[in-house]
Parts: sequence; structure tokens; C-alpha cells
Amino acid sequence: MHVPDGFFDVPVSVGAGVFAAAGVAVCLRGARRELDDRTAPMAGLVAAFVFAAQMLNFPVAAGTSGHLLGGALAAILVGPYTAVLCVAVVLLVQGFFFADGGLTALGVNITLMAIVTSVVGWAVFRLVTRTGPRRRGTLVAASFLAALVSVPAAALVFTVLFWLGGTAPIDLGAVAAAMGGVHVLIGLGEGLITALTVSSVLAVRPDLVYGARGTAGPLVLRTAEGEVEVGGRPAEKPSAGIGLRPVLAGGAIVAVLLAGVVSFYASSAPDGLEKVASDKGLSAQEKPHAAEDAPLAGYSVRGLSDQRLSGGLAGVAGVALTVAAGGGVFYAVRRRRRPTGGVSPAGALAK
Amino acid sequence: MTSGSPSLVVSRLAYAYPDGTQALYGVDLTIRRGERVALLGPNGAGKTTLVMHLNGILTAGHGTVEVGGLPVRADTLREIRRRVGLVFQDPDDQLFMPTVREDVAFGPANLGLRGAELDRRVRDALERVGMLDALDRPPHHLSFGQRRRVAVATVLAMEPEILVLDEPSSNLDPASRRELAEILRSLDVTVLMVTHDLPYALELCERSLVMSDGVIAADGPTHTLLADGRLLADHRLELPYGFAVPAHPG
Amino acid sequence: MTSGSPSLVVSRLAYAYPDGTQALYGVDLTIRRGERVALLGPNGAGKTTLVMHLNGILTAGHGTVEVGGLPVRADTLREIRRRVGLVFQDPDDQLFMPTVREDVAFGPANLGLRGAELDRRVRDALERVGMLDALDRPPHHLSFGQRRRVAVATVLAMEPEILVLDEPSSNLDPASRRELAEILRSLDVTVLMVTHDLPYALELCERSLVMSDGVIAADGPTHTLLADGRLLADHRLELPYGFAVPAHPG
Amino acid sequence: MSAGHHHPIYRPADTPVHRLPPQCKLVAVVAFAVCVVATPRERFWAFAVHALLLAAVAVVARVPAGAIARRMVIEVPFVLFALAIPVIGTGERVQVLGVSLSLPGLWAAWNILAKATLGVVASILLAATTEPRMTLLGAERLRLPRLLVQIATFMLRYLDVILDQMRRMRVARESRGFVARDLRQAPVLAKSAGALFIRAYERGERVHLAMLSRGYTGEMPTIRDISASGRDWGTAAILPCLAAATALLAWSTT
Ligand SMILES: Nc1ncnc2c1ncn2[C@@H]1O[C@H](COP(=O)(O)OP(=O)(O)OP(=O)(O)O)[C@@H](O)[C@H]1O
Ligand SMILES: Nc1ncnc2c1ncn2[C@@H]1O[C@H](COP(=O)(O)OP(=O)(O)OP(=O)(O)O)[C@@H](O)[C@H]1O
Ligand SMILES: [Mg+2]
Ligand SMILES: [Mg+2]
Repeated sequence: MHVPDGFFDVPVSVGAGVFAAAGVAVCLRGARRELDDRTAPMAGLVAAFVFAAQMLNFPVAAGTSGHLLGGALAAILVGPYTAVLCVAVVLLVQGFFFADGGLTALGVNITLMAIVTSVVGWAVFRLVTRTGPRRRGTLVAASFLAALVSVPAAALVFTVLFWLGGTAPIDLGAVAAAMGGVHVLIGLGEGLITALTVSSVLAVRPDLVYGARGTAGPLVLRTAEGEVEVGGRPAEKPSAGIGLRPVLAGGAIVAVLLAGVVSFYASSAPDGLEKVASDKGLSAQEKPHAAEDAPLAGYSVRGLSDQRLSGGLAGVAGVALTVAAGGGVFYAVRRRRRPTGGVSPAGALAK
Repeated sequence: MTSGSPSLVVSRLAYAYPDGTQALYGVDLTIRRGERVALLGPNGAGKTTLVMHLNGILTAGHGTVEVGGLPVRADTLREIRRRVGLVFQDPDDQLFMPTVREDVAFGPANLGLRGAELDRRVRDALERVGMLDALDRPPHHLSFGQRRRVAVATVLAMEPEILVLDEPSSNLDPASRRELAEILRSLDVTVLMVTHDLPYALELCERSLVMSDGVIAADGPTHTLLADGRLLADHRLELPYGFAVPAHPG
Repeated sequence: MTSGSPSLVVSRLAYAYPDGTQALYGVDLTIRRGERVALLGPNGAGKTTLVMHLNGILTAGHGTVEVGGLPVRADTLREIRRRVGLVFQDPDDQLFMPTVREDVAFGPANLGLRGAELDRRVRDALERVGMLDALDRPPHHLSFGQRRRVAVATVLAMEPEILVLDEPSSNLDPASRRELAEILRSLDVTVLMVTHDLPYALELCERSLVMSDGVIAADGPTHTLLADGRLLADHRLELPYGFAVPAHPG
Repeated sequence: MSAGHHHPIYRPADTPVHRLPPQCKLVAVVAFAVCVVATPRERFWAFAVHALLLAAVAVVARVPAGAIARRMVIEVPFVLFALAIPVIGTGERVQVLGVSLSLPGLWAAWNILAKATLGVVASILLAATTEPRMTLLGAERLRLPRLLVQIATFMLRYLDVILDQMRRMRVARESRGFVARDLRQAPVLAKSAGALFIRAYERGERVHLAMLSRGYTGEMPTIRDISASGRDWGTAAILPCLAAATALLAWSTT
């Protein structure tokens, strides 16, 4: 998914760059709260892990293969702020040391692969775990949904950016179809691997999973003077409470953005799109040739035709289905909680 | 620090890891200034866990640790860490900077050294372990034994009062092992060394502690402990093939 | 594979790491079926680099490696890795399944074994290393020495023709060390073992190779090599404190 | 996609390009990339000039063409994508060798290929002439947040360690007859990933402890600093200035 130079025009690249910088700045502060002076080594090591995990390729349909994006996985394992930092650093290192991903596209890449995947993944994860019973099964299911939704979400944001400033004359419907369709499949792979990975860490070191913190009881020490209770390490007290609100807010913004695009498509007749395009001065027919190549131009919405739209709708429908399925499971989990409402979460995960 | 107080006093130290595994069940020990002491014991006895308490990396779940009369507490940690130099079991944990030079300089620089003085310290420490040639190489491109030597240099450069080493001789070739012994013998500091190599302990340390199941099971002259077949067998210790305890040195 | 061909033939193997450090400068060696050979040498000699070539983790910059007559090449890697069981220095590299049973069963199951036959293999391998009791424990909660044994069991369960071990005795307590030696002695396979522990090599391997500066510097009966003070000193090898070479066995 | 290209590209040498302070090179490369992206796609000659500029840098830096070409495989997935654009693109169609292609699609494919290629080559030249840790020092000089730079430093330091671990785990799996064919093998991969995470995380904790033992209080000591003279900046500015001039000229001649 690493976007190269020249794929988006200058305004979108710069805009995404500003957005990414702001996002990373917020996360630098947040991670300091999560990790304190452990931030540099911990985030560095987890970034190296994410880099390695991204080398896990898995086959998708028809000869294409996807690789793990890892944003949702990192968010669940180490918390959303640290996750954004880790993936952003991975992208920076890939851009500057391995020439992977364009330098002018760094903003876009960080926005899509670090911020959107981590924030959406974390928001979905928290929503499910907050409402479901705090059992290992819930955490694993939540991980699956989080990762599953995070990938098409990134693909949708990519589509939005492409609509704003893509340089290729492919109609938006086809882009949405391709991105949406393939990324739902990739999302399945991502969800599967994320869930299994989280599950295997939960089995061995549940205390390391950020998303499962705050569930262990106090430690009991056997000493010469009998049993003594001691608290855990204070630095590791969960700070999920601080983290949740801004994350949910961010998630909501992204969701609104996505909903906008989806509904835009759902209601779109070609003229509707044409109208938006010409309102914004983007429609090709109304532009003189010279300006078409201005850095601000190169827009590709021209010539959206009905038959293509159906393809686009198919793609969007795929994404919508995923979201609906996610929501369905979410509600199912939530329902199930009501009868078992008395179960105390503490200790349920301690095993 | 009162100069009469022992280097290290641990009393009734108990500790459990966050996942609930209890590793220490009440450790008591005292080490005098300038002593060289070996810490022996089977795998999983809690040696590493104990060692981590000596410079406040882990903080006591229960019990106390005192270094040169100063108790290990949150507000004394900086001073404690200056006094106690710790060489980890895995050199990759200890060498985190991009080059050997920066890595060895990290500690002294944190103590405030700069410029020529810093450079002298770095070269001195590397010279001692025979790794001066590797000054500008990245640590992760060195062989395991080479990394171990650099790890020792990083701690020597701090000039600590107490040197704590967790299995320093593992993965070293025999000559480096002897050279390390010579370095340790030449230093005028208190040494606590975790090892599975009983002849090495005998060669280097007049006193040994045997740790087992999270407590100190025996404490005495190395020579005496290693002659006690029953004690050794009880704690999965045994003298290697072809080894004969040399006559008591003095 | 012609059954008469030697287990392992390495010829004129040279290798440089991507950063330009050359580690091997033309290694030649032949190991016959059923031999137990120790690979000795100073830190940085290139032992680990050589071992990594034996099952294709690194591939020859120059020269060839043959296992039981089969050259190590991209298209033979699967078969090579089935034949050569490599026990890494760090057992954690080898253990990734949730329980010891599943971990040991992983390899034979991939070979197509199922049911009672699979179960027999797993129990057999664990029995051999004395870890049958740990069948249903998670490997992560075992001590280092126990993990090392399970790692050996996972490789044994594959019934490889050649067992290659990189410093298997490091960080093991003395009893585990002896137990590992007993396991290795009881097996009827070719063994190549990297070690810095000369008495251990003498105890276990009739033949030794001395590697130094990326070439094989000496090759002969362990007993003879260890008696050659000049050779040892040239390659930073020396017998430990208190060690006396026992009378020649047979 | 990026799998397998994890060997850093740095080629040690002593050339004017190597000697330039890293912060100057960083700014120059990013500015160059921006100029390239801003160049109108119709002006073929402008792209030729950009390419010549990079070629000149490569010659001065003594980076052989072969080395650059080898690293450019990283671009392959997007080349494939770019080649597909004329086929699936919209708008006016032309017949090329009997295939109906979209004219705007052809333009877009050219646009992406040219700009992405120039961008990749510029990045390769930067990476080939600057040691990774110097790049990081340069980034720090450019006021990139220190924490971010430190995270990247640790990541680079431990990348080899973790990739090595991963490689050993893969060999251990394959030695036991494992082949990843399809998603059914995912559980095994995920278990390895879980084990790898635990080891990475625990190592992070131990590294932090080692840092604490050597007096770390949350700030990395500045042991080396690199300053750039006005002349260095001047030298580094040559590339982006020429590229900017080219882009401007390309605009004004429309
Ligand atoms: N991070 C950890 N979390 C949970 N348990 C741990 C952790 N580290 C060690 N343990 C457990 O604590 C006990 C003591 O471990 P420790 O590492 O101190 O042993 P050791 O004496 O150093 O052994 P070795 O000789 O094998 O290095 C062991 O049972 C071990 O399983
Ligand atoms: N990843 C690497 N990159 C560059 N050079 C390396 C790398 N790994 C090892 N080397 C170098 O290659 C040489 C041989 O290393 P190797 O690890 O094979 O030695 P060894 O004989 O196994 O040593 P030890 O006994 O210390 O384990 C050494 O000079 C080392 O510095
Ligand atoms: Mg230990
Ligand atoms: Mg080695």
C-alpha cells in the first residue's frame, strides 16, 4: 500500500503531511503518558516488531497477496498512541533508509497506515471490549473485528484522498471497487492474523496486552512473615481511561468522513457527482487545457459513467457489509452481556 | 556513605513477577567491601531476579536492599545506579547505541563527562577488554563473544564501586574468559558474579553463595562448598569432567 | 542420497556479510556418518557463520556445501532442512507453540504422521530429554535449561540425520549440561557441536575442528588437539583452571 | 511488498556527497522530490533534466548504476499498477498495437512512473551516501522531535536482531517441514508472530533497564553533534535549485 511520489498531487500530499504531523505530535505526548521514560526503547522495539510483522505475507484471492499493516495489532498490544508512533516510524525508516514509499507521499502513508488503521482499530476494539464480557474470547473477537475494519477503513480514506487529488484518470467507482473489494479480503487476513497473534500473547503473557490491562488482581507474596499483598508496578497502571476519549473522537471523525463518502455514493447519480466536481471547479470539460496540468489539477473524476458506478457501488457495498457485519457482532456481544451482567471482569482474564 | 558499612546488604527480599510467578522467597546476604563473591545455583533459581534488585531495576516487593549503607529507594536510585555496575546476561540488551564508541560513552556521558575526558574513558575501557579496534563498528555486527566484551567495557567505563555480572563467561572463548578473570582481579571493587562455571568461580572468588528455589541455600568459602558433594548434588551443581579441586590456596 | 556418501562435505566455502565483513575465507571439511565432531575456536572465528550455512540460513557466497550427497541450493532447501536438525543457541527461537506437546508434534505432523504414531514420536523425544512431565506445560513458563531440552526434543522428533548445535551448554547449570551430553551420546546420528567448553568437547566428541579467522586451522582427535599446547595458544584456546586431561580413553 | 529489501543501502566512500552534513542532504532530497512532483507532466524534457541531475549526483557520489537499479525493484508493484491505468482508465481512447488504451490513462501512467522513479532514485542516493545514524542525527538537527528520532534509532539498532530472530524461527519451522501455502497456515504464522512480539517487548524492557543502569533519566546524552556551514548548505542547494528552475521553466513554457 506504500504510495509513491507522483500518485497524489501537491495539495493533497501537503495536506496529508500536515495532518500526519499533527497526529504524530499528539501521539508523542500520549505515548509519553503511556510509557513514561520507557517510550524510546519500547516504541523502538515494537516498531522493529511491526516492521518484521509486515513481512508476513499472506495470499488473498487470485494470485495477489497482502501483507500485514499492523496498525490495529500494535494498538491492541501497546496502546493507540504508541502504535501510531511505531507505525509512523516504520514508514519513515522505510522511506528514508529503504527507499520504500515516496518522500512527498509520507504524509499520505502515515495518515493511512499509521493513524487511520490504529485509531479505527483501537476504537472498534474498545467499543467491543467495553460492552462485551471481559473474557479472552471477547478480546480475541474484538481484535479480529478491529483489524478487519481497520483495513477497508484505510482503503476508504485512500479513496477519499484519491477523489481529492489522485493523478490517475480512473473513475472513483472503480477505485472504490478495487480498493474496497481487495481490502475487505486483506482485512480478513489481517483480522485473522491479528486475532491469532493477540490470542497467543494472551495465552502466555496476558499482562503484556495493553488492551487487556487493568484486569489482574494484586500480587500475593509468600515470605517468612506469611503472605503479603503488593501492588503491581505503578508505571504499568492502565491509562486507557485517558486514552479512550480522544481516540473515540478521532474514530468518530473518521467514521463521519467515511459515512459521508459512502452515502455520497449510495445516493449518487452521475449528475450529482458532476455537480460536486464542477462546484469545486474540478470538472474537466469546464477547464482550459493549460490549467489541467497545474499542480492543483490532474483530478480524475471526469467521465464517471453509469456502468462504472455499479462497480463502485459493489465495492462500497462490500465495505458497508463488513461494517454491518462488524456492527452485528458488536450488538450480539453487547446483548450477551446483559444476562451475564453480574460477572466481574477482574480475574476473568487473570488466568 | 559511611566507609565502614558493608558494600551490599540484602534482607528478607521477596519478589513476584507481574504474571504472578514468585521468584524470590526471602533472600538475606551481606557482602563486605572489596570481596569477590560467586552466586551459584540451578537454572530458574532466581539469580537474575536477585541481581536486578541490586541496582533498583526491580524494586523490592518485600524486604530491603542497601548499597554501601544507602537503601535502594526511588529517591536514591540515581546514586545507587552510579555505584552499582551491572553486566547483563544477554549483551544485546546492554548494547543499544548505533556504534561501540557511543555505547561505551553513554554511561559516562550521563555522568556529565564530555570531550577529551570522555574519550579517554571510552578508549581505556575498550583497551582493557581488547576491543579498541571495534570503536566505530555497530555492536550488532560483532560476534557474540565480542559483544560480551564490549558489554563489560560499557560498565567498566562507569567506574562503579560494585560490579555485578550475570554469567559473564558464557559464550567467551577460553582465553577471553581468563582475560576477563584477570580484569576482574585487577580491579579494586566489590564483585558479585553469577556463574554456572564452578571452576571459574573457584579461580576467581574466595566466597560463594548457592541460591536455590528463591533463597540462599549455602554461603561459605568456595573451596569448602565445592568439596561438599552432597550440597552440590542437592542443587544440581557438579564439577565438570576431568576437573580436580586444586590444593587449597593458602 | 547414496548411502556411502559422507554426512557433510563443505568445500572452499567463503562468505562475507552484507556490510562487507568477511567471515569465512575458504572452509573445507568432511564429516562421516555417525561421527560426533566438536567445532572449537576463538570469538569471531566464524563458527556461527559456518553453521548457518549447513541448513541454508546463509547461502554460500563462494564454494559448496553438501549434506548426504545433496548440494545445498534453493531447490533442495526443504529436503536439507529436514535432514539437518539445527539447535539454535537460543531455545526461544525454536519453541513457538502453546504447549510442549504441540511444539514437539509440530514437525512430525508436518511430515504426515498422525494419531498413535505421532504420539509415540512425541513421547519418545520428550522421554529422551527427560521432559515427559512437561507435556502439557507452555514452553514459555519453563526455565532456560528446560527450554533447551525441549528445543532438542523438537529436533529429535524429526529424526534428522545430522544434529548441529550452536553452543548448547552455555547458560545451562552443570547437571543439565551433563544430562545433555548423555542425550547426545545416546543418539545414533552425526553430531556437529560448536562449543567453547574444551572439557565438554573432550568428553563428548572423539574428533575436533579448530576454526580460526574464517578457516579450519586444525582437524584431528580431540585428545591430540587438546594436548598440543602450541596449537591451543595460537587460537586463544586453553584448558580451564584445575583441569587435567584424563588418560586417553581406549 | 517491502519484504526482503531490509538491507540498508549505505555504500561507504569518501566523496563530496558523502561528506555533506546529513541535514543538508535531507532537505535537498525532500525539496527535490517536491520539485519533481510539481513539474507538469507534458514537459518530457524537464523530466530528462531531473534525471540528468540525479545522474550527476550519482557520478559525483560514485554510486554505480547497477546498485541503484538493484534497489529499484522496490518500485515493481507500482509499475505494474501504473501499467494497468491506461487499460482501465477512462476518457478518450487510442489504439496502440491493436489495444484500446485511455489517453488520459497513458498520461497518468507516465506521470506516476516518471515521478515515482525520480523519487525512488533520489531516496536511494540519499540512503547510499548517508549512514543511517547520520541521517538520524541530521533529522534531529532539523528539529524533528527528539523522541521520534530516538524511537527510530532504537528501531534501526534492533531491526537486525529481530529480523534475525524471525529468520531463525522461520528456519526452525521449515526444518520441521512447515510450508505456508494459504490462510490455513495462518495460525502457525500468528503464533510465531505472538512469540516474536513477546520477545521484542521483553527485550525493550530489558534495554530500558540497561539504560537505567547507566544513568539514563529520559534524555539521551548528545555525544556527537554535526554542524553545517553556509557552504555546505550552498552545495546541497544546487540540486533542488536546479530542479526548481527546471520546474519553473517547464511551467512558463506551456
Ligand atoms: N519476566 C518474567 N516473568 C515471569 N516469570 C519470570 C520472569 N523472569 C523469570 N521468571 C521466573 O522466575 C524464576 C527465576 O528466574 P531467574 O531468571 O531469576 O532465574 P536464574 O536463576 O537467573 O536462572 P538461569 O540460570 O536459567 O539464568 C524462574 O522460575 C522464572 O521462570
Ligand atoms: N550480521 C553480521 N554483520 C556483519 N558482520 C558480522 C555479522 N555477524 C558476524 N559478523 C562478523 O563475522 C565474523 C564471524 O562471526 P561469527 O558470529 O561467525 O563468529 P563465531 O565464531 O560464532 O564467534 P563467537 O564464538 O563469538 O560466537 C566476526 O568478525 C563478526 O564480527
Ligand atoms: Mg539468569
Ligand atoms: Mg557464535
